[in-house]
Amino acid sequence: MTDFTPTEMMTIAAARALKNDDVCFVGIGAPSAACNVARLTHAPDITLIYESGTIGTAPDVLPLSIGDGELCETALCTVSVPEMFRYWLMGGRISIGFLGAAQLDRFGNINTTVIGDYAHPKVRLPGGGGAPEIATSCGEIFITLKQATRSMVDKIDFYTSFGHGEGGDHRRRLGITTKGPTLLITDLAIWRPDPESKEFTVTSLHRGVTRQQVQENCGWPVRFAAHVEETPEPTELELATLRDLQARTAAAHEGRA
Amino acid sequence: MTDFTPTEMMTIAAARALKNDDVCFVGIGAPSAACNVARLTHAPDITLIYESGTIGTAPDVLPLSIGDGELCETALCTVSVPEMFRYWLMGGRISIGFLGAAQLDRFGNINTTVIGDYAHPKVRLPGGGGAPEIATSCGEIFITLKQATRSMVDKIDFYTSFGHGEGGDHRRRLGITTKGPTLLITDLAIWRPDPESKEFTVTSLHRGVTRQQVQENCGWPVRFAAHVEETPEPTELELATLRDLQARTAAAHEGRA
Amino acid sequence: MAAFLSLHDAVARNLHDGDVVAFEGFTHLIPHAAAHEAIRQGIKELTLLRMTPDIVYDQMIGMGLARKVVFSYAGNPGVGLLRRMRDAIENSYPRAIETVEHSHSAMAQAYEAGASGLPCAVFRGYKGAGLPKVNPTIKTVICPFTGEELAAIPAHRPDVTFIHAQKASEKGDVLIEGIIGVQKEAALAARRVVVTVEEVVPSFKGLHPNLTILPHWTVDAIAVVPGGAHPSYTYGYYERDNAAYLEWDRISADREAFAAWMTENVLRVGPEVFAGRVEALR
Amino acid sequence: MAAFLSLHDAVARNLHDGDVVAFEGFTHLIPHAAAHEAIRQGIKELTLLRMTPDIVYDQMIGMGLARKVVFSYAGNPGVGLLRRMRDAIENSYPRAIETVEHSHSAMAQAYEAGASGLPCAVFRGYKGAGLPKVNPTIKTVICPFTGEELAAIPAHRPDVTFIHAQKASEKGDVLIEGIIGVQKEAALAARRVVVTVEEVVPSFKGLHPNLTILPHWTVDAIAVVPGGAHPSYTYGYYERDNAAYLEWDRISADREAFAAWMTENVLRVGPEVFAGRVEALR
Repeated sequence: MTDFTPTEMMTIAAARALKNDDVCFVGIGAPSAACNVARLTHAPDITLIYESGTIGTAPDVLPLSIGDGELCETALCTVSVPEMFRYWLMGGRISIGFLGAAQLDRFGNINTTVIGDYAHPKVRLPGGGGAPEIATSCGEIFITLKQATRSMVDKIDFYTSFGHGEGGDHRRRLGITTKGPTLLITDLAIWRPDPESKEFTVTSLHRGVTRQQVQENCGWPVRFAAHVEETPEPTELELATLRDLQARTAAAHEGRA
Repeated sequence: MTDFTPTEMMTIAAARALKNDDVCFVGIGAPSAACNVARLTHAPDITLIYESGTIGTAPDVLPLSIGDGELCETALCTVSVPEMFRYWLMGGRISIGFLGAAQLDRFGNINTTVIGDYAHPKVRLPGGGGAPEIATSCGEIFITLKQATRSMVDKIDFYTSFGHGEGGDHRRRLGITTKGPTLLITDLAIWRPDPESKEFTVTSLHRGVTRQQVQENCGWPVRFAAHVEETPEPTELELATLRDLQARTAAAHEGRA
Repeated sequence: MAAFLSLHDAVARNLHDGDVVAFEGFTHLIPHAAAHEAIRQGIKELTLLRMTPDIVYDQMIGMGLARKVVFSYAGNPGVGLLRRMRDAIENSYPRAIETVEHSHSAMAQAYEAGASGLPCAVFRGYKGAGLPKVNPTIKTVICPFTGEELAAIPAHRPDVTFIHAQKASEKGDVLIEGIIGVQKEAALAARRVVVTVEEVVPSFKGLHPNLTILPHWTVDAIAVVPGGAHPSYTYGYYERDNAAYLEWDRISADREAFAAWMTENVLRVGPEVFAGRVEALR
Repeated sequence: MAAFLSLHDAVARNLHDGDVVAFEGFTHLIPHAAAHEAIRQGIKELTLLRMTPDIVYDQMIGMGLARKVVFSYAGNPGVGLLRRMRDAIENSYPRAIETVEHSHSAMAQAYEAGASGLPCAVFRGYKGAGLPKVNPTIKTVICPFTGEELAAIPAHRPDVTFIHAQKASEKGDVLIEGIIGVQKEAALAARRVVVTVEEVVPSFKGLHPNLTILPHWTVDAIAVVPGGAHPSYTYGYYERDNAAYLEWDRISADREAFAAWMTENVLRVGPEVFAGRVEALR
């Protein structure tokens, strides 16, 4: 088995979590790579939707933006953005929403808005885009993130999107009927929320990763499941598919188109 | 000048009221004939919209329904019915709305819903369709009606669509910002609302029609303008255009397509 | 996921006594074949949603399938009244029906709200109109910014929506073209969706990207029924049978003539007859 | 009615100091040429509406045209941050700007409500999110049927909306294809509409009936600017210049580099340069 990077492991582990009949609201970056690896391996019929309005898209190259031309050219159809958010997201048609994070807390609450105070931010980040409603309208939420104490924090500076809030039944108390974050995949481990507290708990470590590494790269005291598994290594097919995809993508984006 | 029927006069007088830059929400029957005669004579650029979603349609034959295929085939574009009512009607894009009536009162309030009590009607009529919002969303409303004491009544049995209510500034008091009924064209005369009371007042009699005839075929005491004109007769072109249109239409609808 | 079924099975598996059901199609693409199948199967106590009940509901009401009708224009478009529906409302024949009446704008927006997963539609409407006085489901909300009173009605959420469309792909995606009406919204608002189509094509590759398509995962059952919209029409396939609409005025005017017509043209036949009915209209 | 004008005149006649303006296009069809013309004309004190401010507003903000920005995602799509906008927010350079921040869903629905002539958009959103705490224009209404608390925000009603489209007909009708975004809504919500197009064709006869078209009577001015979306793209004409988006990250990182780039590539040139910029992308 050839070697692989932690980021490749993260992307492939995320791809594995997707099912053939999922309808997936895809973000840019790792989510986009994971969704397309899934489509090119075990989930050929997965429906990928980008918030630009492209439904059932199958890009040969990963888009740089969520609105690249190839998304439309390969989609079953392309709808207006108001329709995308009204009929498809708010309408409850999406089974899986993928989110990344600048800051994440143990309950899956995400900040991509500001570092520091909102009115006088230390760093003004891009903001939520579709995330506030993706987080509450999709059947469940998968989060991918490279671990760092800077990004996995005890308290996020801004609630860009709501995960499990303070944990427990906080979603239900707000009248939110969807599951919220059910999976966190980092470059080191796979995490799932505790059934009761909803705090993310490590359920699987990637090959060669120690509990100490996970803790050193997380800003809160990490909880580990009673039985922690080892994440199966990427297969030849998974790795080849991801690397081919990324090679095609790099070639396409660096040259002028 | 060849002779003409009162209904032909009514349709042609209605056609004359339409301008080349009007955007007209068209109903079936006399309004549809009038709008298309206008388009085929003095208003070639008029935009005709049917509530089926066809925008800028130019049928060669009058549709039997508001959704006949030719409306779509000759339209600039065809939108969904929710879009038609949201962006185009509610959005205030329509300058003229054409309405017919089963019952009409002197203030342009219309009933096409029931004769008798709503819960236990003597006659259950089709109802409003688009009329309730056409009457309040279009810039102004034109009404065409064949006069009869049965249809031009002192009090309508049901307010299917709102005209000037009890008259005066009743529309403004309800927060309605559009003009409402500004023209009533019957087979006998042309009526316009009094500037103050908003009661329909005869401003022009069709050729050979007497004031007595107008009164005998109206269920309320008719008011006549200080100066009542005679409606100019249909021109050769107007009459020929209308009759050709109706001949083509009859041929198309009687045979199976 | 879309299953390709016979019309009999598509209806039997998805439409049940007491359901709230929409057979939509705005003049164009009215799913008559599916309605006839429902009549043959004798489904009862239905709540029928449809902007224009049209001949399709005149027949279902006349055959006693409906307990309630939610509508906005109960006419035979361009012809006149719906005589079976009138008979039910005016004389409770063959049974009394409850009616909930809206405007077209309200009905269209109630489907749109249903498709959007919202509990209600909020819009500017009904000002000065009589319907709010006789329809208790018409309420108001106040705009928190301008203080304007806006109309609000419950979103439509049918148990099942039936539509007719031009094409399905082999995967079960559905294409609707021409006067698209409220079908996309009526389908996305429903718990179950049944579509009759003129034909099945291998795929929709190469079509314009912005057409009206229902992905296969939004559709429950597809039945191929050429001519299945007759006497309504299918843009690109056959024209509206306007003569049949005119003729319906006569048939529906008499209870016995209606019963005889339904027996001969609905109860004693199957969906295969529709192809023949549109032959002269292609 | 649509007037065919030079881009200079289309902007000069329709965009004024202090206007609320939307330059829309969701990644696709971003009207860069029109924005550059506004920069050359030195229009001031603008309130800029746009879901994704993107490079187009990074440039306008960096050149000091904006007093306020209403937005939902202030990133360089797929690349990173908008450094000129950040500099304005974090350091008030070149001037302080007011920001009003929404979610994509809210922004899209605010345009949709504006196109529908409504005072506000009502939707299910912002549950548990932080934005309602920092954006006082996010309020709530209660569904009169279920009691659910729904989000409400004011409808967008720009003084003027700028969009780029593939084609205009000689009458001035405008066709938008591919990723259509919110352009139809942004245009119909606005008091004035200015469209740059790749080309003018005699008419739209023979097109599919259900395409996204703005009739000529909804458009105020049309300017023909081939390549006018660059570095965004025009479906069917040229591809997105992803390299330029990557390069912008470097240019915009430095105030002097930005100023020099704008002088050379915007202030000292005219709309005719856009055709050349997309040559290699066709």
